[in-house]
Order: sequence, then structure tokens, then C-alpha cells
Amino acid sequence: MGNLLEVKSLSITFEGNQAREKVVRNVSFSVMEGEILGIAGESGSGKTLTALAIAGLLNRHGAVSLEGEILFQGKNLLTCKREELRRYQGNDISMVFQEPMSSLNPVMKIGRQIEESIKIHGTLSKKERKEKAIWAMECVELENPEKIYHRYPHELSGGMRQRVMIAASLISNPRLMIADEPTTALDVSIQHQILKLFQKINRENHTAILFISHDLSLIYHLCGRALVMYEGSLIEEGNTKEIFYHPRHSYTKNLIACIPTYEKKV
Amino acid sequence: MKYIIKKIFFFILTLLIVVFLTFLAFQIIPGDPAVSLLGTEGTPLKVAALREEMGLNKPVGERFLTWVLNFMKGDMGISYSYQIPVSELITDKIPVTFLLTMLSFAFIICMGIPLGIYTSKHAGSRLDRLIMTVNQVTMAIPPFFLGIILTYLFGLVLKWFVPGGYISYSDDFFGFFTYLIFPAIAIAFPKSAMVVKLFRGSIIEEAKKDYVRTAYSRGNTINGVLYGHVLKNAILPVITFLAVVFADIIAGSIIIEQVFGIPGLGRMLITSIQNRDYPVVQAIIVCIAFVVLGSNLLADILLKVLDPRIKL
Amino acid sequence: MADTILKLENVSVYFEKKGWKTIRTEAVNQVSFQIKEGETVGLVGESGCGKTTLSKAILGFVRHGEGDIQLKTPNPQMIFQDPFSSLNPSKKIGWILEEPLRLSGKYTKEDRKNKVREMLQKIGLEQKYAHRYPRELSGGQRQRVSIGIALLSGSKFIIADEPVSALDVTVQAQILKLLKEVQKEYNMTILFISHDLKVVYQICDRVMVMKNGRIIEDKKTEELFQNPEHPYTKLLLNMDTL
Amino acid sequence: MKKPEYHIVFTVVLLGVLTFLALMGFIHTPYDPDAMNGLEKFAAPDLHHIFGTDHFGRDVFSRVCKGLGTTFFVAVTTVMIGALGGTVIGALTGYFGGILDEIIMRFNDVVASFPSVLLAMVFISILGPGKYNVIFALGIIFIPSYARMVRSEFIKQKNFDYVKSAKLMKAGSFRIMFLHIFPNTTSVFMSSLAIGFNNAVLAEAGMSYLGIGVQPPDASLGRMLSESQAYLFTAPWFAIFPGIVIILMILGFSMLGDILQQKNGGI
Repeated sequence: MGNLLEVKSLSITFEGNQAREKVVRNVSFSVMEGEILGIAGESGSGKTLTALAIAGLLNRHGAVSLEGEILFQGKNLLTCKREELRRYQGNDISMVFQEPMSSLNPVMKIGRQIEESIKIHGTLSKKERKEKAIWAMECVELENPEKIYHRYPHELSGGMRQRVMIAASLISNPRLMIADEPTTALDVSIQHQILKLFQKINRENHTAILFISHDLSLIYHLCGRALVMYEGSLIEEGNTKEIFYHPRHSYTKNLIACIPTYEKKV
Repeated sequence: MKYIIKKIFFFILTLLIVVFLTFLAFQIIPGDPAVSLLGTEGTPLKVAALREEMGLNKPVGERFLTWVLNFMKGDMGISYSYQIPVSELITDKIPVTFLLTMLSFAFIICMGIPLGIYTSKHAGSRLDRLIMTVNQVTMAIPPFFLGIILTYLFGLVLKWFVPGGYISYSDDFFGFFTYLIFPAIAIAFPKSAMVVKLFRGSIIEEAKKDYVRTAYSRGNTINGVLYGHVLKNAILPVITFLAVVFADIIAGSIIIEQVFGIPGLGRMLITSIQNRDYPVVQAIIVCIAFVVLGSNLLADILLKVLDPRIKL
Repeated sequence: MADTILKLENVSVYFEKKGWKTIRTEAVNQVSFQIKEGETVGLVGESGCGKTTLSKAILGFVRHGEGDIQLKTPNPQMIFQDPFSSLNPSKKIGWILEEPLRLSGKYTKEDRKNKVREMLQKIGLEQKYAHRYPRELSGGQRQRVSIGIALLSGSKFIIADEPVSALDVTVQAQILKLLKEVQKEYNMTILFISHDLKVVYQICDRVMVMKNGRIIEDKKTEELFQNPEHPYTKLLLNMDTL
Repeated sequence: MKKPEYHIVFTVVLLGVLTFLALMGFIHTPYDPDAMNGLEKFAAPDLHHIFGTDHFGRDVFSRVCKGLGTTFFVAVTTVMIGALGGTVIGALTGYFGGILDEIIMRFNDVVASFPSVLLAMVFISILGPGKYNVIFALGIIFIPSYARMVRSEFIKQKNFDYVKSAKLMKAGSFRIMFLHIFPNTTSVFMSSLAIGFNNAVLAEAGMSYLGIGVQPPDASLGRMLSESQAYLFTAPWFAIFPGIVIILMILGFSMLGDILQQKNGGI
């Protein structure tokens, strides 16, 4: 299997009026076709910014400067034209965000939001798009897709909204799906179902998933390979089990020690 | 549907409260309407007869009911100063004020909405800063002063129109229409500046939200995000504001009619207030209340259509 | 045998939605339990199961429909989930910590200042934080202040409603440690509400599992984790292994 | 957005100058604002009369100062009545809620849906014109908008956990309302004071312009504008200077309102 995505010494800097703050430093890694790669880290570690940079969602702010290379199928997303980047967004690379409520447009029907990316990138008719949207909703195990198609986000539960987000991002059959803390806002039992869903999508559609979470145990269960980020730097990379049982960096050790488990007490 | 019925119910209820309050307000005024109506020739005997005739001897509740029922039939009482039915006085004034209000509202929409979109899209650019500075000053201009300036500039210096040379709509509708343009601008300009500011701020606020990021992640263009996602959300507070603006336009038109010498409802109201011609004042207030509350009702319904989250 | 500090008997809480027809939903349904002095009891359940409503009913923030709540301690305190709204944003930390002392009316100004100083030390914050506003503190630091408020108001009973779920894991561990220390030192009684069984496991002596407004399991911690009875508890326990 | 510093400096200087002029109107003006001078009718602005003179030969600058003073006085007292009444009503109804809240708010809706000038006119038609009647009418009319604003802030704030925390400390309702909650509403409150001030200025000027507001001998900017209109062609300065002063006043306070809103601390 080849590399789908290659990030080479990526740095992200916030340009304030006076101060410059480097929030991601020199991060390099790659995502292979069809794998699930996890990025772990606490708030402020730069994991979300890295994800946004890959999805091309950072360069529209003037206050952020990006250095390095992000190669998607060999194409550098950081230097290509906006138009070219746009052709990848939602088509080959799709995103699932943390807060399904605020990440969905509150005044737009679910159906239209799910099929938006194929409307932008494809040439399908309205009817075909709807068929595809229904298919995607079935994929993510939403019941009554015909009904939900005409609903608005606030009428759904948190778990259903996240399924909608995932349906919207898998409808175009992307090569890479970036999921940024997709289960943090959800209840444990629903978390569980959503994770299974990601596994299924990965298996059936052969979609590579970049799974970002603060929860190391989730990454342990879901991902084959993982990265650990701390204060903007990549401090650990490798096989998930390897990281879990033989962490090299002291921060990783501390992080693992802090995970509440049934074995130890405060 | 239930929402709309509820809103209409409240509209009627509020209107009734307003009508009752105005009625009550004019009941507690010192002075006897019969005396003021008769003026200097009011002998006690005549006054008593007139009181009987006007039904002033009956209790307040009964008088209110008769008044409301008569009002709905189009009988708004008799003007003290002109001695003719109020309805006759008002009917030919209504179209004047109505057109002035509508024209002003149209100006506000046509100036406020596009400028709001333009400035928010180019927020921070030189032109945006220029527009917003001018905007800030424009907001501060009282409509009647703008009216005076327009009269001076376009009426007296440039002679584009004749100040005070009002043309009745029954004589020459086109002339009437053109005469209303400057008054409408005087009302609309400061208000549209407010709309620009509010709309621009609302768009910029909305553009920071998470769903906008989602829209970009699907490959939308900037315009696609703006017109497909942001505007529908950003317009919501503007609609609420426009309902308020509508009420303000009516208030503005009262003054502007005075500035440009337009014989509309506003001018009638002022003269009636000065002459203490209460039946006329009362009738005009109720008419305005109807329009203002009606515009609020329309805004509520429009909001409900645009925003599925609204529940009562 | 320690005294019972909180006793609930068949407590139900209803939510009423007024409209043309009043719709009544049960948030808490026939709940009974006791908490003894010095106990740390966990209340576990998913969002919407009624655990927060129950805690509000205990503190009197919502009225309960039926049943009896006996709270045998004068000033219960609460540590809230969202550390960003639980401290008054317009007051400095020093003022916030001083407020329960001021309200008790027992102390002179100097006493109060001293007590606040001691408390800052106890909860692991430097003295300079007394002059900061809540917005200048991190989530973990704010939760420390919340614990400080509870202690300064002389409370013997704390309801901690998801006190660590908004925090990073490393900070979580610190706050749990502080809570445990404080509990031991003052012989506090704590009702610890959480959706996270693992966190509850670490700090509680006893765990109650709540579902759809009912308490479905109530056991000593070790026992619950070794042989859960109710299928829902089993499900929750199995969540962590995919 | 412009650099905020210039914004603030400009606003402070502008309001400072206006306050100075208004104070001059109360204490000492270069000419007696009411002294007529038949020889100096419609004098164009020069070194003696920097804003020129009017149709009675009165010094426009002195009259503007005095009118500014009147307008300031009317606006400040009006806002005070409105804000004070509104805060008490809004705080009580917002914090306690209940049936009284429903009734008062429905009444508020009625009043607030009307243009304030219009309502003031109704009052004036009953009370008769004059400075104090204008203050009374506008003050009463402004109460609902403040009550509504304070109420919605209180409803928002009372659901925050810090209020529950204060209740658990057994703080009394009034302590919670005015010591705990009220400081958190100040940024919204202050900026609405500025907006209210502007509405008062506009309403007073408009009513005086229509002749149903402040009455002579009190000078008023609105009244000056209405007097000036007949002589617009011969003496445009007579209209322009009072008008510009009104604009500057409203501009200053609306910018002050924006600044206060931006300085929003709060949650």
C-alpha cells in the first residue's frame, strides 16, 4: 500500500499584531491508503490545527501562516491554487467535526447538507443525488432516511447528528476522511456505535481515516498506527500497541498513566 | 401553523390593549369634550344636551365598546376643529403616508442589504473602512435635519424640486411620486446605515461559526458559502430589526412630512395635537398601531418560515 | 456506624410542559437511597438519565413531585461540570472565595483574608491568583477554586456534577486527587455524578447506576465492577473494549 | 475595523468638547443667547459670531451652547428615569419570573412596539408641551426597553452555575441580584445607556422641531432647526450648525456605545 497523504515538516504560526506564536512545529507523518491513523494529544497540542491544515481549512485566515508540505496523492495542497484545492475538499478529502450541532447549518434541511458535496463536485440530477443521500444515510445506519432527509438538525439527537455528519462526508466516497474528536460530545454507548461505524466505513469503502482524539484508549481500540502530539510537536509515532505498552517519551508515559482504568485508584 | 395562529391571536390581543389604552388615556384628560367642541358658545344647557348626544354619560366600558364597534364600521367620531367625520379627514391622507413609508422602506432594503453584504465580504479593506466610517456618521444624522439639508441642496441650490411644492396624487401621480423621493431618502438614509452595520456584523459573526467550516470542507467556494449558508442565518436578526425600523419610519414620516410640507397623516396628527383635536389623534394612533403591530406580525411569520428552530 | 447524611425515599421529579395540554414527563422516577457520612458515592448514567435533575432536586433547585428528601447537613455545596460558568466572571478569585465567609457573618475582615490565603494554599493555587479574574484561570484551576468555595462554606456534603469531564486527562487526575485528599481530611461526604465509569471507579466507595430516571443498580464499587447484574451496567462496562 | 485606539481617542475628545460646550450653555456664553439685535440679523459666520446670527440677530453659537445644555439635560434625566425604572422592573421580573412577569412583559411588548416619538406625542397631547413634560413622557416611555434588556440579561445570567453557587452559600435574593448578577450585565447596560441617550436626543430634537417639545424661552436645537427652515436660503448657517452639533452628539454617543460593547467582559 502506498502513501495517500504525506505531511512534511508542517509548521503553523499565528501572526498576531505583535506576537507570532508557533502552534505546530515541524510535524511530519504520512497516511497510507486504507489505514486508520490516530492522532492523540490534549487541548492545545495542535492536533486539530494539523487536521484543519490538511483539509485546507486554515489558509483562508490571513492571520495564519503555514510552512512545509502537505502532499495528497503527490499534489502539494499548500501551494496549489484555491480552485484545485477546492476540487479535493469534500470530494477526496472529507471531514467530520467534533460538535455535530454547531457544525451543521441550523436552517438547512439534513438532506441538502448530506448531498452538498456531490452537488458541488458531481453532475448528478436532483433525484440521483437524493438516492445517493438515502444510500449514505443507510450506510451510517440512520433509521427512516426518507423522513430524516426533510428534517432540520435541531430535530435530531446528538448521535443522529453525528451520523448525519458522517453520511455527508462519506457520500462522495472520499479517499481520506478526517475525523476530529468525532465522539467527544456523545454518550459512551453512542460513542461505541460511532466508532464501529468508522471501522465499517474503513473496511467496506477502503477509506483511509485520520482519527483525532484526546482519548488514548479510543485510539488504542480503533487505530493501527498512532501519533502523539504535545505542545505543537510530534513526540511519538508508531504502532498503537507499541506506543501503549512501550511509550518512549515521558509525556506519553504520563498521559497513559493518567488514563482512568479499572486497575488503579487515586 | 399553530405558531401563526398564536401570533395572530396575540396581534389582535395587543391591538385591543393598545386601542383600550389610547381610549383610556384620552378619557382621563382634564376638560370636557363637549365643552371643547362647543367652544365659546357653550352654555350649560347646550353642553348637557351634547353630552347626552355623544353618550358621555354612559360608563367607560360601554363607551369603549361602542367606540370600538363604530370604529370597525368606519365611524371614527367627529373632529372637534373641523366638525366633519374623522374618517373623511383621514382617508385621503392615508395613501400619502403609505406611499412615503413604502418608498422609504424600499430605499432602506435596496441600500442596506447589498452594502451589508459587500462590506462584510471585504471586511477590513480600505473601501470597507471608508464605507463604515461614512456609515457611522450617516447613522447619526437626524432624518429631519437631513431633510432640511436636502431641501437646501437639491431644492434651493440645485433646484431639482420645489420645496413645499407638493403635488397631490389625484392631480399628477408621477409628480407626486417624484416629490416623495427626497423625503423618502431623508427617512431612509440613516436607517439604511443602521441596517448596513447590523447586517455586516451579523454576517461576520455567522462566518465564524462551525457550520461555515463544514461548508468549506465540502468544497464550497467563498460565494457558495456566503449565499448558500451564511446569508440565510445572518438575515434573521436583520428581519427583527426591520420590523422595528418600520415603526421608526412611520415616526420619521410624521416629522418629515412637516419638513417637506406633505399633507399626510403625520401632519394631520401634529395639527390635531396642537389643537387638542382628540378624536383625530385617537384615530391616527390606532391606524399607526395597526400598521406597526402588523409589521411585527409579518416579521414573526417571516422568521418562522426562515428559521425552523423557532418555537413558541 | 456513621450517621446517614442524605436519605431519599421514593423521590420522583416531573417536568411539566405547559401548553394547551400540560405534558408531564418523569425525569426521576421513584428513587430511594441513603448516603452515610464520609461516604463517596458515584451516580453513573448517560445524558438525559436524570442524574443532574436528581442532584438539583436534592439541593432544592427543582421541586420534586413525590417522595421525601432528607438532607441532614446545613450547607450542601456543589461543584459544577462547566468550570467556565460556575465562577462569577465579574469578581476576582479572592472575592469569590471570601463570599461564603462574609455571608456567615462570623469573621472579621482580617480573619477572612487569612482563611482565603490558607485555602488557596490548600487547593494548590499561588497567592497571586486571589487577584485574578476567573477568565484568567484554566479549567483545572477553576475547579480547584470551586472545591475551595465548598470547603470555606464549611460544607460537609458536596455534590460533584461531572467535575472533571470538561478537563484534559492529566488535569483530571490532579483534580480527582485533590478531591480525594479533601474528602479524607475533612471526612466529607461526596455524591459524585459522572458518565464515566472509570473515573467513578477511581474515587467512589459505592456506585449507583441510573437509567431512564431509575436507579437500577446500587453496590459497593468492587462488587459492581466484578459482577454487574443489570444488563445495562454490563453494557456500560463493556463499552471500553470494542 | 479601524485601530481601536484612534476610535476611543476620537470619541473621548468629541464627547469632551460637546460636554464643554453644554457646560458653557449653563454657565457663560459669549453673548446672551436671547439678546436680539436688529442690526445684526442674518450675519454670516465671522470672528464675532462664529456660527453667525439668526433672524432676530441672536448669536447662533451662544444659542447652540444653550440648546445643547437643554438637550443634554433632557437626555440625561430621561435616560436616568428610564434606566432606573427599567432596571428595577427588569431585575425583579427576570429573576423571579412568574405570572407578574408575564403581565408586565405583555404590557411592555405593547409599549415597546411603538416608536418612542409617537408615544411621547400622545403623552404631550395630554400633558401639553414643555421641557419637564418631555422629560416625564420620554422617561416613562424608555422604561420598557430597559426593563426588557435587563430582564433578558437576568434570565440569561440566573441560569449560570455561579448563581446556583451563590444560592447554596445562602446569599439573599437581593444580594444575588444586585451584587452577584448586576455587575455582569454592566457592559450590555452601559452600551444601552448610550443608545438610550441617542434616542432621547433624537426624540427631543424631533419633538421640539415639531413645536411640541421644549418651549421658549428654553433654547433647543430642534426648535432652532424649525425656525431656521424659513430662512434656509438666506442664512443656511442658522440651520447647519445646530444640525451638525446634533449629529456630533449622536455620533459620539453611538461610538461610545460601540466601545462599551466591545469591552464586553462577561461570560
